[in-house]
Amino acid sequence: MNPGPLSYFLVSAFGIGAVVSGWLVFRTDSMLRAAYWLMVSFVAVGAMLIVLDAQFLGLILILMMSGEMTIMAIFMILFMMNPAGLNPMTMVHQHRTSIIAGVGSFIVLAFVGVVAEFPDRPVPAGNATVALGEELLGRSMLVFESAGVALLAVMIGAIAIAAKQGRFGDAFDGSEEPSIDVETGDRS
Amino acid sequence: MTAFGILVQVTALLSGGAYVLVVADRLMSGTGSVRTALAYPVRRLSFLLLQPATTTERPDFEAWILGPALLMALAAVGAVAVPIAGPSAGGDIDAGLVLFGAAMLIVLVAVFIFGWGPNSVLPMIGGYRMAAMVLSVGIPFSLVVLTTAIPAESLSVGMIVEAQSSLWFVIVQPLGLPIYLVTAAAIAFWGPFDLPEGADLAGGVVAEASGLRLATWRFARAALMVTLSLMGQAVFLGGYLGPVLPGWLWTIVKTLVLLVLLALAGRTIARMRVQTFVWFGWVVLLPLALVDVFVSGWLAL
Amino acid sequence: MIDILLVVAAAIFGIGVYGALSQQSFVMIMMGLELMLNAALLVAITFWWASTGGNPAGQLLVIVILAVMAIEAAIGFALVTAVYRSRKADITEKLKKLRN
Amino acid sequence: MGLRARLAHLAKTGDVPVFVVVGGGYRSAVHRLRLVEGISIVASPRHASVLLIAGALTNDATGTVSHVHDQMAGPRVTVAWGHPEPSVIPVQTTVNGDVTEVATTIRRLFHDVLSGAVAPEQPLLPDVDAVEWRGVGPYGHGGAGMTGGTPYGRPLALRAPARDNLELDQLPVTVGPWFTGFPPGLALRISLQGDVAQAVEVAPTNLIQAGPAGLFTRALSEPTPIRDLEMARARHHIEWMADTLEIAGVDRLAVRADRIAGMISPGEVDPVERLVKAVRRSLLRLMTLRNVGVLPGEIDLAGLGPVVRATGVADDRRREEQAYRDLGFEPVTHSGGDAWARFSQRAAEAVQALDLAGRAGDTRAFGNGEVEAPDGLHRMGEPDPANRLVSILETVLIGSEWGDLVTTIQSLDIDMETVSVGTPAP
Repeated sequence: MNPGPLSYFLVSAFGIGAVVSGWLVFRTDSMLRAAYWLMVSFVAVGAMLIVLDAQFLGLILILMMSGEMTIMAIFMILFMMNPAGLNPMTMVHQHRTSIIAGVGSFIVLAFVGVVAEFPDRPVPAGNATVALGEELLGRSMLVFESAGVALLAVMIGAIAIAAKQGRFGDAFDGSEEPSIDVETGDRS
Repeated sequence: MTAFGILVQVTALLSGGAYVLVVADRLMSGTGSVRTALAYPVRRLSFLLLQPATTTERPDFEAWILGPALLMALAAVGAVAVPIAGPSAGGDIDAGLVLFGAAMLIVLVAVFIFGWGPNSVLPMIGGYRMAAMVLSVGIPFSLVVLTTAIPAESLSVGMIVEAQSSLWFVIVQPLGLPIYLVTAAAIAFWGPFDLPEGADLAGGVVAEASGLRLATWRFARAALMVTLSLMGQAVFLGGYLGPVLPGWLWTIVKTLVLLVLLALAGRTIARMRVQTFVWFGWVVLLPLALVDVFVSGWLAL
Repeated sequence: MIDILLVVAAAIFGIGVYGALSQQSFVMIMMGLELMLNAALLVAITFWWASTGGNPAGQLLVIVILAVMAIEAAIGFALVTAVYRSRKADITEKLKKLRN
Repeated sequence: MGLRARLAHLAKTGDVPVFVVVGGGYRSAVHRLRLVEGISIVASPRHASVLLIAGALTNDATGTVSHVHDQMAGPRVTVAWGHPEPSVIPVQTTVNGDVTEVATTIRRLFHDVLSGAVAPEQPLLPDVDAVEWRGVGPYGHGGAGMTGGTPYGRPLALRAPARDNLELDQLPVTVGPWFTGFPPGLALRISLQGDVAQAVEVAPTNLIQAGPAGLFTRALSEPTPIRDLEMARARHHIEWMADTLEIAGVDRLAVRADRIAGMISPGEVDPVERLVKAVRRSLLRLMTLRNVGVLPGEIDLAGLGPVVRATGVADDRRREEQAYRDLGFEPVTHSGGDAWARFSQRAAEAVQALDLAGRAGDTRAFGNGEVEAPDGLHRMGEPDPANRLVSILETVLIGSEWGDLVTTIQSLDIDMETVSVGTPAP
């Protein structure tokens, strides 16, 4: 299959959108904005999936992320130190190492992606969603079911970990205040 | 149909439906005559357009502006998935049902950022309440909508309507429509589930909004109700199928029936508490929706 | 086309790596991880689309990645809650000693 | 005609959005104003064009009323109704007449301000931050010491355990005194975690100037016809029901209750009973009121009228009045002590009051320094029951979700007219 110019344009546009919004996640100081920039990044990738004929997966990704990112935002409001919204917050460490690691992994992966030759066997015309459905409930049923069971186990496990009364008794027994004073420690 | 044609069609449908909804809601509020109710939307809109926008102390302006715009866009995207006039009349998307579901769940984001935007406590609580509500009913909502795809063997709304030519899914899946209507009212934060805009929050997410911002938000919410009714009639009441009248007219009639039903429920039932609602979503609606899925799946085998 | 897609995926992955390493807040670290998974997802679909002749197992892989994302989020938040409950810590610096 | 003029022409025939600041002696009058067609009483000043100051306020109210005034989106005008000169903030017009007159005035001013005949009012207060801004940049990013101290010019939120002992930030806010979910004049300082109130403190306020002595106050010193007393009681309870229904989101029934309150006559219990049936059909109990606002057992409720009778205790001063005994009076009680019990209690008392008023003839009662008013036992020279209700708020509201908090306060029927908490705010 030969993608038309429209596909090129859409993929490039959404691609730039996904990268820029992904970058903005770590550039904003608002917890709400960080969570929703991440969602925008996911939505852009979802749109790219739709352009690449994986309609169902793209939409499912968008559907999932809207809920998950709101939960993210609420957790950030819960656990970050100032819930009042747009308050200042620059909290980074080992900044230089991180930048090097990020740029390095980008260069390596992009290099591999551009240089390496991949077989040219495009998706045949037809309904990819139907094919996926038949795969899920046919040959790969075990994988699909395992994912379901894993999710169930995680649900139970997550509640057990987060609940006050844990497996080893009350979460407060044996706990101590952190020893490092983050207010004065300048380690970035 | 061209993209422009679809745009015109959706705009007309959403505006007309929103007008009917506002008039019906006004009529059921217990004050005023039919005459004033009919003129109410126009007069109200004129007033809001004259009202200057207010601001609060250090709001998140982008979020506050984006909220209403996003809500409106989501209503339109959801409406695009539904074929209006007939099988060949365009507007039919391969995985339309999933598109609709995704759009409706992002409503949460629109309401949350709209409540967050003004940097004020009552709207913020409104946004939190919306999160609690949608996370509780999101799963039953998606389940009952997607269950209609089982007998139709397709995720396209057009195919689902076609599959109802012998019998509407409201009869095949008796649990479907009631659960759908309840969850739809919650997603449009309407009726007994208008928690994010409750009187106990002095308007909640709209407590700080005025002028054009309020007008856009009100219109977007009414349009969202129209979209939800439109999808409800398509997947449960046979959409454009019907004798004598043309298909598009059937669509409109059935949409208005659901719309008025929701408006009536909104005015006659008291607002639910948040805690009760969360319990209701997880303990009542979710198991019922699962029963709906299992029974439909079993029947389809 | 495939070049564009892979470069985009690499860029998203790089940003994810940067975020996961540089952030102090647990929730922000999780955002970095999510971005990396986002890139993986895009790569999987790219190869499925371009190089597998439409083998549905490629789409299946994406479903598995989605499940992994959900699991990561659930376990991550549960651990954040548990750690916060016992140590009042919400950033990594407060957790230098993992044992009491 | 320009677009603006055209819009103004359309808008001025529509409803007038009015925000009401209710002062002493005018709660009942505002209920009647709500029934006037073309007047729409709104919950947020942002939505209003007309600010109506109904009844008397003390001079302490100037600050808060000015805030409300400036929050209005405009074009705005202020009307005083039965509010003595000089008023707390500058007003356009003062009306001393009845509901029709004030409604006409409001409509006329709304017309004039939209068409430009009257200049819209300017803000009363300077537009400055309540606390000095000390952040860097538009959102205060990048200032130093951001993990402690007072960025944003305000202290960082304090942590406190939430319901399951997770220590989370608290957001301290002051809500009131003109928040429509609370009784007029009541301001609360609330520490919020999400939408849950972790700590509640009644802010010192003394904003409402008591109106002329009401019927029940006069009954303390002189014997009063039972018919008048019971009619007043029924009207009070029905208007309270209207407020509750409005907050619960069933405006339709709230309007109906207001209508009934305006046309009750002795002995005619039918409309009220039908209203109660309609309320039952609205699922009010199931949806909103059940198990909300149950008062802890250690609080002494004696003398708190319907609040104590809703817990099953037949505590009623009327039992000791010979005139009432002759009418075969026996207090109604309900069990449960939650908001629904209080609703049923007041509904039943309204019906009972109408019945008593129908049979009372010209008999008189009270006049000996004690009287059973709608909100409880009033004693000569002692503070009203509302003072005690306000003092228990800080205990009963802790841990409530926001909606439950509002429902609980409403279910206690607090009238701030005779309450003064602490020293007035400077």
